[in-house]
Amino acid sequence: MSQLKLVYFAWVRERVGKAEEEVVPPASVATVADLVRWLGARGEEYAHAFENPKVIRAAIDKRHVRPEAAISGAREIAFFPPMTGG
Amino acid sequence: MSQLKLVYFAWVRERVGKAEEEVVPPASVATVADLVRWLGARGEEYAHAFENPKVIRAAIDKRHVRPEAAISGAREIAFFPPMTGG
Amino acid sequence: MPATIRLQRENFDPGAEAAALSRGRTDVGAVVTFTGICRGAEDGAPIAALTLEHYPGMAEAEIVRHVEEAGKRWPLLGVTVIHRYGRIEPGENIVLVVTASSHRDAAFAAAEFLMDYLKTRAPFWKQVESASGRTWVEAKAADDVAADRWAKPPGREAAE
Amino acid sequence: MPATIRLQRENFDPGAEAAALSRGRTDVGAVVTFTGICRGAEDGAPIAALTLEHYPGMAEAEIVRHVEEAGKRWPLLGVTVIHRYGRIEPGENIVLVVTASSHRDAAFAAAEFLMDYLKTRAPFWKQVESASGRTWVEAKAADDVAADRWAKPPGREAAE
Repeated sequence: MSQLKLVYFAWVRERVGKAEEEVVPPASVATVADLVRWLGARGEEYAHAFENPKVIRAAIDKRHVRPEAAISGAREIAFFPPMTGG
Repeated sequence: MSQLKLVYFAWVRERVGKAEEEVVPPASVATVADLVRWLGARGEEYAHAFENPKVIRAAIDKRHVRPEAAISGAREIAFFPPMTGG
Repeated sequence: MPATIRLQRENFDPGAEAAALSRGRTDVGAVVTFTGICRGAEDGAPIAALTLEHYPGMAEAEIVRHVEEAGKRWPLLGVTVIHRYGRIEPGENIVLVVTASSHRDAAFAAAEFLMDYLKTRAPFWKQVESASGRTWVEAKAADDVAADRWAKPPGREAAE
Repeated sequence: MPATIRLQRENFDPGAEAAALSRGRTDVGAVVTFTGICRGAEDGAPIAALTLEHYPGMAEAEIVRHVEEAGKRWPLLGVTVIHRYGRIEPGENIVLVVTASSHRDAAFAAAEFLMDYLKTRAPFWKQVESASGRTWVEAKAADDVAADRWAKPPGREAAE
């Protein structure tokens, strides 16, 4: 799999400890849900950020997606909590 | 029955030909509907103004009332078309 | 609840009126402003102006009553209603409703409630001035339907 | 339909933005303005400020998409959406939605639709700054319910 840009917002960003990074997930990581599981196993800070996948929202190339969305072809994937704008 | 002030608005006023007047209806005129019938018989201009009682709205002492409302004790009764403010 | 109700010939400034409802306080989280403006055409035909006639005394009383009713139905922190009368040309303001609350749902609902009632229950009548003369605007059935959605069970007021 | 969408740190003037939507034209009959303001307390506890984080690029795109959707659903003559980010103190404006139409029903519905979507779908996150530190505001189930009332049958967008 090619290189992927990940961006984090709000408390996901705070827990991961960075706003963005480049990763190269293994080929077995096919969906957003797979990516969340893979990230959660990368260390304590990730385990904390992704401990409750139900409250994690995701966007692929700046469009909302569901956990079952395929990540192939994505350039930028964002993870964040439920939105509280307006 | 004592003296009663009548006020007219919009096309009711234009048809009657005056904005207000004082009247002394007979004792048999008990309700707003009675008053409309009595006024309608007072001449051509009144007959024109009140030819379709269904579209005439009324207020007693500046509160909306239905045709069956009693007029006893009223000081001022207004007649006007359906409202078009806002 | 602070309420400002004015009937006037003069134009008004919707932004200034809305700003006044939240100035100097920090409990207001939502302000909804409705401005009704005179359009240049009525049913497709160009108009020169509208003339608004009203029933002095009753118009104020009806608006006051409905503002009080809105204050009972929703947790409002302020309401302003301004309705002009007299001659109004296309592009000019006719009516203003501003509602302030902690949260948006109450502010939106109260503003719609007040506008629906102003359209159907406040004693104002619009006359259109156009090339073909002067005609009274007819009440719209859709406005009655809009007002009816706020109706409570009967028995509260003679004509409701 | 003229649409103005701005994300900015700076404050804005709701009255000036609303006036711009009807200036110089006579087809607009109704302008609805919603202003969201930072309150001085959150769940009863005083706050010092809110800090709004957003996802640059996506926030604009999401708002553009919903403004376009509003333009398809209602006969709008203009829309302005301004959303601030950064640190905002109690009493300051946070968000503005202005909708213009010939008639009030479309203007009201579109403004509510846009606010409900901004609350639940636009990538903004509020952090509260208070005496007890900084905490992220939790999403409200009531906001999801409010947004759901506008949902169309599924299949239109991946995450709807």
